[in-house]
Amino acid sequence: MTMIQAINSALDVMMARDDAVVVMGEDVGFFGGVFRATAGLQKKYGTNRVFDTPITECGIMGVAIGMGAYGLRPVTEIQFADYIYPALDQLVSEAARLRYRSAGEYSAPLTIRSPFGGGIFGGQTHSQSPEGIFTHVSGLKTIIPSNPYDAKGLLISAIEDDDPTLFFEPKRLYNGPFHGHYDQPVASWAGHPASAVPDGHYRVPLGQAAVVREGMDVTILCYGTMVHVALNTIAEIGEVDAEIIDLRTLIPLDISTIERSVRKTGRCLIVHEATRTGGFGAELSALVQERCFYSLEAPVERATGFDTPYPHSLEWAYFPGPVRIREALKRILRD
Amino acid sequence: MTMIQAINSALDVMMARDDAVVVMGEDVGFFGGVFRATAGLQKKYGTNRVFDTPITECGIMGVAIGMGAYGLRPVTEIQFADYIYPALDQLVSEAARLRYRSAGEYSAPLTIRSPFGGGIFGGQTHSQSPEGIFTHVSGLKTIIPSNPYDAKGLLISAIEDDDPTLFFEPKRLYNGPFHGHYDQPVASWAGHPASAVPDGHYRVPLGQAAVVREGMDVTILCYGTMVHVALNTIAEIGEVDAEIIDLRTLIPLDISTIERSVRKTGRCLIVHEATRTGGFGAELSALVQERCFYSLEAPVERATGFDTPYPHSLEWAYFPGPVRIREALKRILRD
Amino acid sequence: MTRPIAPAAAPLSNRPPLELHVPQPAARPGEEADFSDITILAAGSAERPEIGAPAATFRDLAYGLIRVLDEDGAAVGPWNPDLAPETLRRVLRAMALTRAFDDRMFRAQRQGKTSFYMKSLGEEAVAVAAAFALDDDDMLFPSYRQQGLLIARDWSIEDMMNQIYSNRADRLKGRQMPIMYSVREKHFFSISGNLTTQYPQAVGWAMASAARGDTRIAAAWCGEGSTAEGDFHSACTFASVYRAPVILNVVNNQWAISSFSGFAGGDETTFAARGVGYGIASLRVDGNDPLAVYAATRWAAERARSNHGPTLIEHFTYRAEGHSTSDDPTAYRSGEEPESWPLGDPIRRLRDHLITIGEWDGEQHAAMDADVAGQVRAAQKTAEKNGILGHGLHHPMETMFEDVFADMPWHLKEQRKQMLDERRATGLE
Amino acid sequence: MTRPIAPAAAPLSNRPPLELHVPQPAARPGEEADFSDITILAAGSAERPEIGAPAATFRDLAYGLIRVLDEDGAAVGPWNPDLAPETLRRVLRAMALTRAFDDRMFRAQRQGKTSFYMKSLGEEAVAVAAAFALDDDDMLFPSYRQQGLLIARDWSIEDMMNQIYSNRADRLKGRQMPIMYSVREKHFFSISGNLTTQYPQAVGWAMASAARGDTRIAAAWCGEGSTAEGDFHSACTFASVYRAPVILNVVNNQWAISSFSGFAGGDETTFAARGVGYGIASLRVDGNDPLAVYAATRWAAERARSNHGPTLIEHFTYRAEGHSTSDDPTAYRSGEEPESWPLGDPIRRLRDHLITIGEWDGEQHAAMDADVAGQVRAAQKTAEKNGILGHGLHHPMETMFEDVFADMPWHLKEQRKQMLDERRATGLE
Ligand SMILES: Cc1ncc(C[n+]2csc(CCOP(=O)(O)OP(=O)(O)O)c2C)c(N)n1
Ligand SMILES: Cc1ncc(C[n+]2csc(CCOP(=O)(O)OP(=O)(O)O)c2C)c(N)n1
Ligand SMILES: [Mg+2]
Ligand SMILES: [Mg+2]
Repeated sequence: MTMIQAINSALDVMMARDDAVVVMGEDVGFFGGVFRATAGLQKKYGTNRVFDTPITECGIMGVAIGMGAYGLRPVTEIQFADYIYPALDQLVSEAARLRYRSAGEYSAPLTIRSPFGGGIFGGQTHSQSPEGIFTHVSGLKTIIPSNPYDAKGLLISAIEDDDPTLFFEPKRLYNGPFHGHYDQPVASWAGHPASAVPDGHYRVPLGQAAVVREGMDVTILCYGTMVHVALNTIAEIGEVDAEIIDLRTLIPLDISTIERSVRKTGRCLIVHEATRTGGFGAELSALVQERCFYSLEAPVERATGFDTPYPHSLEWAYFPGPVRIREALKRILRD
Repeated sequence: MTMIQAINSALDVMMARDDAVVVMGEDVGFFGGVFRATAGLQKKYGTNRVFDTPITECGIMGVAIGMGAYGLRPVTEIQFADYIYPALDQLVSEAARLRYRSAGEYSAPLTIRSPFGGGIFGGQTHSQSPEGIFTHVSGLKTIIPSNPYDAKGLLISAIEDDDPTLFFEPKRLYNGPFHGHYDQPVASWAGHPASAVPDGHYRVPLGQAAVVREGMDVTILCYGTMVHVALNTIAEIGEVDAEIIDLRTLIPLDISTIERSVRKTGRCLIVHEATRTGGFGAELSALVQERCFYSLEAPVERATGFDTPYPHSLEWAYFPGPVRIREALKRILRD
Repeated sequence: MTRPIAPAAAPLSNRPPLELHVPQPAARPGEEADFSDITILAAGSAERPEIGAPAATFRDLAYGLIRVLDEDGAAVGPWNPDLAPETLRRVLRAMALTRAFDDRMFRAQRQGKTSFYMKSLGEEAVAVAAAFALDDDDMLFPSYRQQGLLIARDWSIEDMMNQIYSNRADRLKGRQMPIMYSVREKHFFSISGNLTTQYPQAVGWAMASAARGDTRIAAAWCGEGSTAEGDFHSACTFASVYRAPVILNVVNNQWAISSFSGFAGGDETTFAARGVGYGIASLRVDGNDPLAVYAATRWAAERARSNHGPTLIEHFTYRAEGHSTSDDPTAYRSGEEPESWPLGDPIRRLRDHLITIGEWDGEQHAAMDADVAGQVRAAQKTAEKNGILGHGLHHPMETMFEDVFADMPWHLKEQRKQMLDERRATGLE
Repeated sequence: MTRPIAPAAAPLSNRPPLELHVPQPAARPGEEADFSDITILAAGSAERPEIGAPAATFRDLAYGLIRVLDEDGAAVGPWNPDLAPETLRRVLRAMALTRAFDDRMFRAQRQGKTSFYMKSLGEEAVAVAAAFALDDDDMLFPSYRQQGLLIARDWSIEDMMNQIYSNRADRLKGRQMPIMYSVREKHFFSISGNLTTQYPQAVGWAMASAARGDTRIAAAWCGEGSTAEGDFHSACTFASVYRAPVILNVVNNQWAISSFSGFAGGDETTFAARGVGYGIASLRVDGNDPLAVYAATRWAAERARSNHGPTLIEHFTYRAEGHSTSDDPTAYRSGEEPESWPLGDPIRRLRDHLITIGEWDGEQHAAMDADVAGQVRAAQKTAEKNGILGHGLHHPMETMFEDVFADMPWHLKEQRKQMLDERRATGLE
């Protein structure tokens, strides 16, 4: 399966298992979503459970919260993560707070799916990686898969989770892994081990990272698209024995896997596509040095998107690709 | 002057100097604001320049952007920082991006004033410190004063700045400094050196921190209310010679003052009231260890609010007060 | 840099300059209250459409005023709900209890027993009569000023006080500001501090109920000032598109903190008209007339329950107190206004009606007043045994870390330990 | 954990179960186009109120349809703007140029010369006729589908192409997706990718103009789907409260990507009715009738300029192409729809009118078509000399760091250096 098919399959499986699961969002019904993630679901489960919505992200979120309070388990799609801001108040002040403020009387078992990240010439409003805003908000869980197998298993876990979960889908990976070279032909998922996705129900647990490459020289913390870029860059460099960790869930974070690795390697590079300042990389850097200070042999570094909007035609210079990673590794491994 | 009077004076001075300055927000007109920050302005400058608005933060921000595009210089009040989320899309997708996306044809010379922070039994919707959301957004400047003199000088600089500035006012400091002890009588600004505020126009430049206490043992990075809590805690402890830096502007950050200090002390504590994970303290911690790694003798620590909503009756246990700071310093200075 | 503003363009023609219209209330402090712009239609004069009539056939109701109780205390016209005297007395008592409760809790705040309070003085009918018109398991999404809903549903006022005091018996564990109740048992949603967020939530709940083939409907309330929020619009849009079984109540009490209704658009049209904009059935009701509120709510509930979709109801009323304990209303409005409100007081009006129809008298009323006051006093005494704000009787500090998530992740466990260590370090725990 | 959903409550009475209404368009792929639910009022039948008439006196116009051009190509009724033939020919030409431009740029995208394009096929009148009705220095806050505004204001199509190609002559430095123009010189605001954000901005601009005693007004456009966003509501609220001199245009082209107008509430009432909800003057106009669009816009502009406040105009039209180059409309709607749209094509209708009044003929029309096609071709050739997307001719990479702020702070300077170092390390710079 491609990642988009795996996501579709997760929705299908959960809708079949639990009739409280409903799917809603702009263009998700008859059309099946602008990226086809919900294709076929309305036909199969009917308009009571899969429906198009008015174009109001704030409304989608508020309505989903009400449905959750009734007892449903809504899975909403925000068409692009760049358009999640109108929903922010409902998400932050309501979904994330409901269990707390009602001392458990009410909760918001929502899953918010949203394609994010750049590399598709989407310009500044179809390319953003806003996860750093949500990881700062107590009460929200943030999940980012990097391959079809994880996408399905994590999405199932997210839907089954009783708290609001944000599920950001790296759109650059929908149809194939992306190694960071714009100029090379587009790869496909076919043949990739993670494209072997079971048809049925399975979970990838929230809060558990995956060590996708073991190594001794340096720990690379990454997620989403950057997992593939990091893996490929290390393969290209050849002589660096990096341990690459795919975080998969940002909140709650798998801190013990991170600590174990950094204690072993003594060096750490954090890679994300989001703008640098105040991104989730800052939190990772703070945590690593707070907890592994005496093992560190070089500063923890960040290879990230720049602190500018995502520029349409210059995106290849914006994107934290192989060169940015390589240069950062050079510095980290220098001393 | 108290801090609220200093803010009022800054608005008054700027309205008198520049007739493009307009003041708008919920209850800011006839009533002069729920905290009285805009008292007297409507009477003096008329309803064309100082007016109440409908209760729609998204509208306030959008309308202000349009006014800015016309050539005005709007100063908007968001009644509590907790209520800024409905305005987030206009702020992030519009104000922060306008200069960039139009390559300088249009800009958003707005100042967004908003009382923030806790310690007034405001519960979870009148106590938040959301600055960490905005410091992650490229194109926004974030300013947080800690005393009347700075508040006036920084607000004047913010209004004169041609880019959108967020001006978060620590409401716990409006009428007096707060040293972190809930159980002690409320202090007043009278007699405090920073309460000597000139009546006229002056600037405190954006992007410059203030070293409010020089010291050799450890650098404390803080802003807003926490400046007073840190100062007082160090005074109470007695034997720790801390260098305390009031950041004043978070973006753009005064990195050289920070670097100089940490290189000297070799230790660093970051203090803020906002929730810990992904707060601005994470960015500070990352920057300090990236740039001063080889000077650090202990992990950079963070003393912050917890990753929960601000709990009404338990706020004294939530607040990063003297004990939290003291305990962190103990750890930092141990080795 | 301060740069000069772009000067107004030289007029192309001899056009007059544009002017900004900034609304002004009829009276400010020191001025005489002035309600002369309010048109009060006669009780009984509004038509009552069939439950299933298309909304487009009765748009006029959004511009009129549904009233049942006339000046002589008689119930008149097609909207008269013909309630049994016993029901009327129960409505009266719930309103009186709400008022007594408000009075007491307002004073408790002034006595320093808690941080904050908000009255519903003068608006008791809006909540109480609506609660009577709904089914007990219809779901309520209130704002902070419908305490009358809980009281009308016979919820424990002692429990409400525990919440106000954030004491050790507060089911919300001292986390919420006073009056931000949550009572699942009474199908009363957790109140939010953020205005109007409950509106789309109510619509979502109603849509879920419809999708499941349930029979329960939802109702939401917000103030006229709060209609300006984007959530109001998204709620109306969803309600209209999916014909959700929901009642959207707008409590137009003329003021939003210090801002009169003109700043929410009240000078330009009615708030009921907002509903017309979406093709939603819309009623404008005398909110100080408990029978009119009851009748309109009942009509809307039946309409929703018969799959005819949502109704928006504007309750035209008056906020007779300050916004909350944090403001002094005489700083921004005529001090006479509360007394001069032309639609009277809801409790007095229902009392007069009961007396008019021979089902009540002054003595009974005085006895009821004494009784509800005693009930409130007794509840307060018990509640205060569980503590008042800031006096030590509260939930254990570590409960602060519960309920952020269903399961506590490691970082919150670490922070809980840190907090307990801090308390131990200071000898507090 | 998957837990069972709370079962629908056992009905209290013998009530019928609730049902969720989910709107359905009249036709889906493979079905016959069906516009039978559209009532087309006769041209000339709508009344035309005085410029200063109170909005409450002509609410009906929000439910009607202002049309000027009748089936025989005659201009009839009180809304006939009586334009000089020369003006009509200019409107016609601007529409034709817009269409030719769209056609060419759509193809350029298909040829891989850029990443994205959006046509306005069938909706050209909405933008072009409005531009003619406004003053040249009135401020425009468009959505992404009003390229006709720029063309009608005689802006350089070559400059537009440079933007579409993100080439080295692109004044926006290659930062924006294609068609997100910004042309301050033509009082055309920077287009946003986020729907409806321009609406309150337009109101704010208009309020500023009013506050300064200026004479210029503002106009905004959004699609019918976009009316659901909260910004739409805040814009209408502010416009109503302050009587802002602004024209709020809703382009109801029946579709929002794959969602038909029912998902924005179009089944329940008109989009012009939204304005009625705020007491705003509201007109519903045949958007494929350039004279009706012109007349309504002109009326609204005069109203605004005489301090009578805002007008909301619904332009009833049809999106004859896909949403953008990214979708195939035959996947979600009847393939026949574009051809069967009952209100015809705006260019054909104006052409027929000019012919009817003897001011145009088929030959002239063919010549004009050839001429605009040539103009577009020539512009494209010049523009492509400055580069097409992804072929090296773009702004220097380091321009990426400019304009984030007026002055570049240290962290962006450091990042700029980092980026240049990276490029040098790979031998790119
Ligand atoms: C999103 C948001 N913005 C602002 C506030 C501050 N605030 C609290 S109540 C209020 C006035 C509300 O007035 P109205 O809706 O008329 O309700 P009323 O108090 O009259 O019942 C305001 C501005 C808030 N709580 N939430
Ligand atoms: C805030 C936001 N949400 C979603 C989108 C994605 N989107 C782009 S155009 C569009 C449909 C808009 O339809 P309509 O308003 O009818 O305008 P039209 O395309 O028909 O001109 C959507 C959903 C967006 N750009 N911004
Ligand atoms: Mg009110
Ligand atoms: Mg459309």
